[in-house]
Amino acid sequence: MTDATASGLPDARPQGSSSLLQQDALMKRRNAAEARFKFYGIAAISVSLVTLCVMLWTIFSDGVSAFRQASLELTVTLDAERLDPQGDRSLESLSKVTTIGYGNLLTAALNDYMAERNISVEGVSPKQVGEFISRDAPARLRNMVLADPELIGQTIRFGAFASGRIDGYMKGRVTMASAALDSNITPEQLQLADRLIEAGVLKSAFNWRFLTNPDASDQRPESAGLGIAIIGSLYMMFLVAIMVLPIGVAASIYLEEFAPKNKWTDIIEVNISNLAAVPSIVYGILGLAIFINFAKLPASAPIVGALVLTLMTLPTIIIATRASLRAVPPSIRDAALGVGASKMQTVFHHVLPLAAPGIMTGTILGLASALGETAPLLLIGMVAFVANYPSSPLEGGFFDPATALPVQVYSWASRSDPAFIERSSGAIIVLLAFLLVMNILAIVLRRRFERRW
Amino acid sequence: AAARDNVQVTGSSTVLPYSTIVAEAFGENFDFPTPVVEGGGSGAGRAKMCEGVGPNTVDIANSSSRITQRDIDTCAANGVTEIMEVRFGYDGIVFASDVNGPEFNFTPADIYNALASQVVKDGALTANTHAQWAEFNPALPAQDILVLSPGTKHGTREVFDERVIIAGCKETGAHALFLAVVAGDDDSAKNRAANGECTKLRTDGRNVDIDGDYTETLQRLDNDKNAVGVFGLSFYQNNTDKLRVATMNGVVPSTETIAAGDYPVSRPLYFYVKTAHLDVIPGLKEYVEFFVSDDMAGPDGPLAQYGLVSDPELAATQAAVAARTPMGPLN
Amino acid sequence: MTVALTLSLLLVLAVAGFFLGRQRAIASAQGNIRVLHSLPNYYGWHGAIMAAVPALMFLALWLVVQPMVVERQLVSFFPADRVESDAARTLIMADVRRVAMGLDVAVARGALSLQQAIDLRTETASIREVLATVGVALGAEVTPEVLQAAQRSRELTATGALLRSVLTFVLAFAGLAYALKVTTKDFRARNRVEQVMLALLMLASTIAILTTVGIVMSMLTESLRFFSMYPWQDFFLSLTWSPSFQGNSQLGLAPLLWGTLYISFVSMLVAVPIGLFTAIYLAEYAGPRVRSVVKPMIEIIAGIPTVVFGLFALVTVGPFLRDYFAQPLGLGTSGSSVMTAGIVIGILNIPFISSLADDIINAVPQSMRDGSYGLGATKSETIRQVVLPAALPGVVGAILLAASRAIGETMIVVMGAGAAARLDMNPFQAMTTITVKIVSQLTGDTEFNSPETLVAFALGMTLFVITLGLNIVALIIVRKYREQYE
Amino acid sequence: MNDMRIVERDVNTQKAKITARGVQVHYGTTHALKDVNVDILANTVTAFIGPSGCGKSTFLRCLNRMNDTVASARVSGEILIDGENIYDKRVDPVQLRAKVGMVFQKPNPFPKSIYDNVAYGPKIHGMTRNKAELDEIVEKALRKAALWNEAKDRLNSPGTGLSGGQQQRLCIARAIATAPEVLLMDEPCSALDPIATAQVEELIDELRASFSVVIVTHSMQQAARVSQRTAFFHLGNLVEYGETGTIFTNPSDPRTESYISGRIG
Amino acid sequence: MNDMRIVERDVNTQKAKITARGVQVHYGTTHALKDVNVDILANTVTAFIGPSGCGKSTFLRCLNRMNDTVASARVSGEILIDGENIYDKRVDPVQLRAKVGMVFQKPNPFPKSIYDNVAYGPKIHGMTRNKAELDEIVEKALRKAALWNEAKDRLNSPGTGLSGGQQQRLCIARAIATAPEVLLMDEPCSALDPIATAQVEELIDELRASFSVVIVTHSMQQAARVSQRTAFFHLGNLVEYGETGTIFTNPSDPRTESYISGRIG
Ligand SMILES: Nc1ncnc2c1ncn2[C@@H]1O[C@H](COP(=O)(O)OP(=O)(O)OP(=O)(O)O)[C@@H](O)[C@H]1O
Ligand SMILES: Nc1ncnc2c1ncn2[C@@H]1O[C@H](COP(=O)(O)OP(=O)(O)OP(=O)(O)O)[C@@H](O)[C@H]1O
Ligand SMILES: [Mg+2]
Ligand SMILES: [Mg+2]
Repeated sequence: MTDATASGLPDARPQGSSSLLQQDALMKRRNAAEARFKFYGIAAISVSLVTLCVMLWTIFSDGVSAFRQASLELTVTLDAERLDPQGDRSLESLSKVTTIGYGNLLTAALNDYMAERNISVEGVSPKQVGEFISRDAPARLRNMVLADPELIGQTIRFGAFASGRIDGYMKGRVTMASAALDSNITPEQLQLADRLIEAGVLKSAFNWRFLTNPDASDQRPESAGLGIAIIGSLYMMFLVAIMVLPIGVAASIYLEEFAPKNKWTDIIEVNISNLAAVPSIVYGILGLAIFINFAKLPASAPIVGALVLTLMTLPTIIIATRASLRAVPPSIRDAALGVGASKMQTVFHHVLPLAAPGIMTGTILGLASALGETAPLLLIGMVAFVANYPSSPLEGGFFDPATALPVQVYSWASRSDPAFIERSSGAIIVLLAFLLVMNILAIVLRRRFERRW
Repeated sequence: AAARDNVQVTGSSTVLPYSTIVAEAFGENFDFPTPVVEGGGSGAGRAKMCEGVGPNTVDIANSSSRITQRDIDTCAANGVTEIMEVRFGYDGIVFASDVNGPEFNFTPADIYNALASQVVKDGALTANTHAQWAEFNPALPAQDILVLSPGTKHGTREVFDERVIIAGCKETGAHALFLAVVAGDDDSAKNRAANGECTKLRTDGRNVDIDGDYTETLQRLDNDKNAVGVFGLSFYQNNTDKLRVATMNGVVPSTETIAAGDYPVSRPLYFYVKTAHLDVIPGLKEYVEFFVSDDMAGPDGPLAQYGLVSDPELAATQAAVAARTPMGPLN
Repeated sequence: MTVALTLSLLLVLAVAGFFLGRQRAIASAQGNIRVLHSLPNYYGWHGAIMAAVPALMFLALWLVVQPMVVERQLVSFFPADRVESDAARTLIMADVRRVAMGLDVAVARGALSLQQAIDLRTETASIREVLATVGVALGAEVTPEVLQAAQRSRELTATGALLRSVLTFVLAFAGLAYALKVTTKDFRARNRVEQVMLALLMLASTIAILTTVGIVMSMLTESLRFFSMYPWQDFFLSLTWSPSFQGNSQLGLAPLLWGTLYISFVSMLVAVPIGLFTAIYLAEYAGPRVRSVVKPMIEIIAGIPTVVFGLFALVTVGPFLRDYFAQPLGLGTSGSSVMTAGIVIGILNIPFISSLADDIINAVPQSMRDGSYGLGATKSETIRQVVLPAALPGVVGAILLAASRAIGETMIVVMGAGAAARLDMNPFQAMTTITVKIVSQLTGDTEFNSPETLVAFALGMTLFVITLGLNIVALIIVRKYREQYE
Repeated sequence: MNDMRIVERDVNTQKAKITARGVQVHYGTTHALKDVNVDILANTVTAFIGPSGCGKSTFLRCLNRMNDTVASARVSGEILIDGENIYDKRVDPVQLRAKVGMVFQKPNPFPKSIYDNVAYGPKIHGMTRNKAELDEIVEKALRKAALWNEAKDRLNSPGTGLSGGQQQRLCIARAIATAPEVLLMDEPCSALDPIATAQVEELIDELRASFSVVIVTHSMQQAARVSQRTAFFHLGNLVEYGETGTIFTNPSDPRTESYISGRIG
Repeated sequence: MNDMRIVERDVNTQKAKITARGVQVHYGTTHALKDVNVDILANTVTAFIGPSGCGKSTFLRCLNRMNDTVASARVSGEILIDGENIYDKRVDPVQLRAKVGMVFQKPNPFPKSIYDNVAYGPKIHGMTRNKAELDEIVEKALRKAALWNEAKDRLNSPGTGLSGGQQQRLCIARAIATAPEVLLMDEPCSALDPIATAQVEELIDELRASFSVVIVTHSMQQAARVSQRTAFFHLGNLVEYGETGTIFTNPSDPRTESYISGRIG
């Protein structure tokens, strides 16, 4: 044990040989390496941020226009003869008049207005004038009348959306040149649009209905909205969050703190990392088989979507949670056990709070990817056209058909009318806003549970 | 197990836009809730329909191809014994290129020569080395060959194979040459095998399968101005400002030429209704009738405006729907 | 009594159990909680658990078993030859269930009185019509046997429900009484409660297993069906993938597998260095201000729907790579390529690696860094040689997660890499992955019961097995290099 | 100042508080403790001394079953406290640890406030009925650990913000607060300055009045100052155990002798 | 055994290795070190003593700019090593730390093998040309830290698997391996047993032949044994600094006197 005296010192560095104020060659190299390393870090972050900016820029430049919409301010006479041929004002007879009838009424109103003001463009037929009005306007007018039959016979002011091509003209998407080739609009119609803009009937304004309207068919991009998708996504995120967090944290705690390290837990562990690797579409297959075909839950319902997304995000959250539990120093556990806390108390009083920021991060990341997921919803009927709002959760709204934001992005992106492309980007903006809110939430929560050791 | 109060429709993505247009109008004009319409593919749609009877199964399967015996058998095994077949129109399939590019006048033989992996040269089959359209048909522009054809998942591909590739194969004489070399027990087997040989497309990048939808094809066409893409007629009609359509055998595709049978590349569109649900699901009967009514599927209806080729025999379909005639065995 | 009512009454009992248990414990210690074995609330929880849990478990078991028992009773209504095969029996039973449910609904809606429902006969009324009025779909007209069986089933179910409620409450009260009886100051309430908690935690962790079982089950039968239609040798060994509507499809796995691995590899080549360097910079170099801004911003990337990335690949990255790399290098003219998809997936995965790795790196104790700085190491040397090795297991976990996402990604591959199944080394060629083909075969227009569609399940199973293998390998590696610090 | 006085103190002749019989500990394949037999008396301070790695901490952690938390550790033999085998299956290790408190080698305060650190034990053991009682316990414990003066103004600031020595005293306060019967201390003073050490040593002496104290130390002076009994460990063996005075002045085993005189380690 | 011998050693009269002038340290709002002026001589062991929290570690960490890594720490005043101000902008703290090695209070081996722990410093400083030279350095360093016998058969097993004392000796070996000019030790022996402590103390004495050693310790005996000069800190002030013998036998400041005799802390 007399090592200490057995040998001489390691070769001591020559005394005072080097001044601290001058760097030797090796030091220069090392500092260069340091600078390089730091630069790689900055470069890496820049790559991510630049990509992010490029993508956000594309999304925003394509999508902000979805929040504006051209509309026509019309004066409509609700002609009793046409709307209530029977004259008894009963709902039954009123509802006999279809949207086609109301459409004619609106077309007539616009043509009358033009005739009054002497607005006309050579080569635009009255029917083509009618094409200025969105196809959803007759339905809205009809609903107004059915809700209040008193209106019949009166002359009212009615704001109707302009059709997609006219709206596109005001946003610059449609030009005279493209209209010449376009089978859905003529340059003359655009000239007429110019006249109507001058006259002040055709105006563009912020479009709240983009956020509240339900989806619309291919023929009326102007009235398509995100109302149902937003509700569906909200319902699903709520359900996923309340299911995935407790289950994920509970499973992680068991595996990390209590499970004996044996074959069985190895199997679970491999299983979990494998589940994280399973493509999301497979969860759709699973959801279809278990929740719809076996458990008989309704298709297209947020509850099924949430269950599938829960199963899908669970492994991600378990992995993240376990990593942050593992990062809590063992001395903390010793300390708690040493004062006579049970293992359960140790975990819940000390370990879990310390792991909370990591758990939050993992959960938010998991939820964020669940929020943007389309593929599994494909198989359980949520990639659908749904026009009726789901009811409130208390009335079983989780079981009503709904869609989700990414689904809307996906389905609009594949529609043939180019007007849907801006809607698709607009939907992404809304999705990003959701994400932003979630991230802010995460930051706030993380601050509150900030590590203090 | 509360009873469902809305109609549920699923199936072909080609039929989806038509179906949503009808569903939307139906919701506006009737007191029933708007039907929920899903895409996801004809095969998947029919499979869902065949899962059984009851409120947790769908009512209608849209399909861009006719149902097969195998599906009917699956249905029957699951208790779906009566199905009503409704053919409501045709879908035209067109070739189109960039609007600023040259004009194309194709015959099926041109497409075959451009895309097949083996073509006839000097009376013998050789590997396809054509790089430009003009190489085999001087009437076509001297432009690099690049065709964006529908992916193998798409029903369009079936029509594309049958009406264009195999037709071209026969026109160029390749089919006969294949027949001579393939093995088979009888004539029909041989014929099938030869068809199979015909539909093998080249894999050197001149033919690009698009698994996505037509917007993707359009986007790729925008990236690659030389390309020729395959689209649905309705998609083309909504994007005439970006696309220049090619003629086939000298016929310009339009709802009229297709309805008249002049333009060869088209396919019928169907939906299948579970008759057991007809009186049970509120609005189902009305929806089906509304769909095939002249107001919707007629030649002046909104569907035709959107690009549907109206079925000349629509009246017969309306009658069959009114009578609830279930479909007979496949012929 | 309905299940919901039973449940809410159980809840009331549990609350009562809590307060009674707590009170009794305090009483047994004469108010001096110091002499209690556990904190008073644990006695309360024990009371609540004993009142609710056994009863709930019994209830759940009953709900599962009752239909089976009832079904067995009903078999006697049908001639033996009709219920011989499993398939036939399930079909008939489904019918019976539907009719029974229809009758329930009809009674609930007032379309039939209770007695009418019992007396209903096929001879006197069309059951199909009766039930259609209340919105219950029946495939065909009801046979007398089915109706009788349905009525019998309703009878049995009603008796069962009564018995169920009674027994549930007996059990609940017994549990509560037991809990109160054992509650003395020496009773180890905490241990009991913690056992229950542990059971809950265990249960949560088995969900992962159940999910796997579910996935395998839902894919296995269909996969087997596929292999009965299509020879497995061709699936695994053929080098061509060309499904066709004509029925002469070649469904070889190899090109898809190659594409999957190639694209994932490229994406990891992008994501791992960028993600890791981002994490390192954020954890070690950036000030708290920068970190609190940059980290969430990068996390936004994880939330952008993959469709958007797909478009980005298609519109921006693809043409860029084609015009500036592929064409000048003579490697092809394809805008969609392995590179395009790989790079974009890599970008998508950056936040997964960076965020998790950042947290893990932060958790490495400061003393470890001090030790290194004290020896005259620069920051980067410290990070590379001390911090990263200490954080390795966690970082590997994060990388695995990202790799998983790369393998499972669909939209980006469809738009970025194309749909062509091809075996090629050239990274500027279009290729495709297993996942893409699963989605496209499953959602295509091909007939469902054909090998072209069912192959999706076989692909899914194969992918599942492959990733399982990868994960086992990764686990072994992590085990080997895991080093405990502190 | 306290230097190496070897104090003869009257050793209580009452029955053993802790009796260990044939205790063996393995960590995986390492045989860390070999057949240890020892009687630890009530109202006595027992010191464990021995070279680094000889198994002192290991044995100490057996006494309150902290080794249960080390997966690779296997303990055999029996340890009786008040005649009850603590490795009996019916024994709740949690209850045991409330009875046998512990202070660790490295200070490990919870990342909570100083107050909460000390109050944690009393809270989970239901030792108080109200805040006032708890405040009192906390203050008493902090006073005993000679930390009250430094900490009284910052009871709500985090315990981790203290200096090393302060942290260790906080840990001692935390252990004292649960009023254990036996107090195990693993080198509790290795991070303390002499003044604080003297205070803690004084405290240990005070605690002896009602409890058993077992202390692991590297400082033979400390062992001599505070303990009545000393156990000397070497390579996993309990070499010698007896009255502190005897061990230091008249060791019977040659290994003890060499260690005391600084010849082996 | 080593008891409290106060050894008079010939103090080198050569010029100061380290000169501190007006050093002040703030942690956020805490004023941890107040105007410290001191000359630390070459070839001398200097001990810093003082009660817990008085700023010993803080000042020690100023000497190799380890406080740079604490975000809240602000250092003012100047510290010269060989006449060069180490807080000069041109000074690279990394280069400085290679010259001024450090051993910490809590053992902090890297999560690497024992060999790699020791080889780490030589490797990053490019001290060796080949594996054989590295092996030699590692062996020498481990021998000096009195760890060679225990570690030679498990050089490739992780350093974290050692006992506390072994870990600390590993850390000393690690610091020695880079052959620094000044060696700072923050209570290096607080986790060591007396034998190991004696070995390390011997080593410190050897190191003195070529280097300056600064050691923080709580053990006044240790300070007396190993150091030639002693600095006494109190509440952030350097109260007294001088020859060890003088400080312990004849302190001039009453506070030092009280501390030495155990009256203040
Ligand atoms: N968790 C563990 N896993 C494996 N071996 C261990 C573990 N803990 C301790 N050991 C080994 O057991 C032996 C005894 O260790 P122990 O910590 O009891 O020594 P000690 O006497 O307390 O030493 P020190 O005075 O350095 O604290 C040592 O050889 C050590 O390496
Ligand atoms: N990182 C830090 N942040 C804030 N305050 C600190 C920090 N480190 C030390 N302090 C405070 O600075 C003062 C001096 O601490 P220092 O660690 O230098 O004391 P010490 O003399 O080394 O004590 P000990 O003997 O306990 O190690 C103490 O009051 C301490 O609380
Ligand atoms: Mg120890
Ligand atoms: Mg200190």
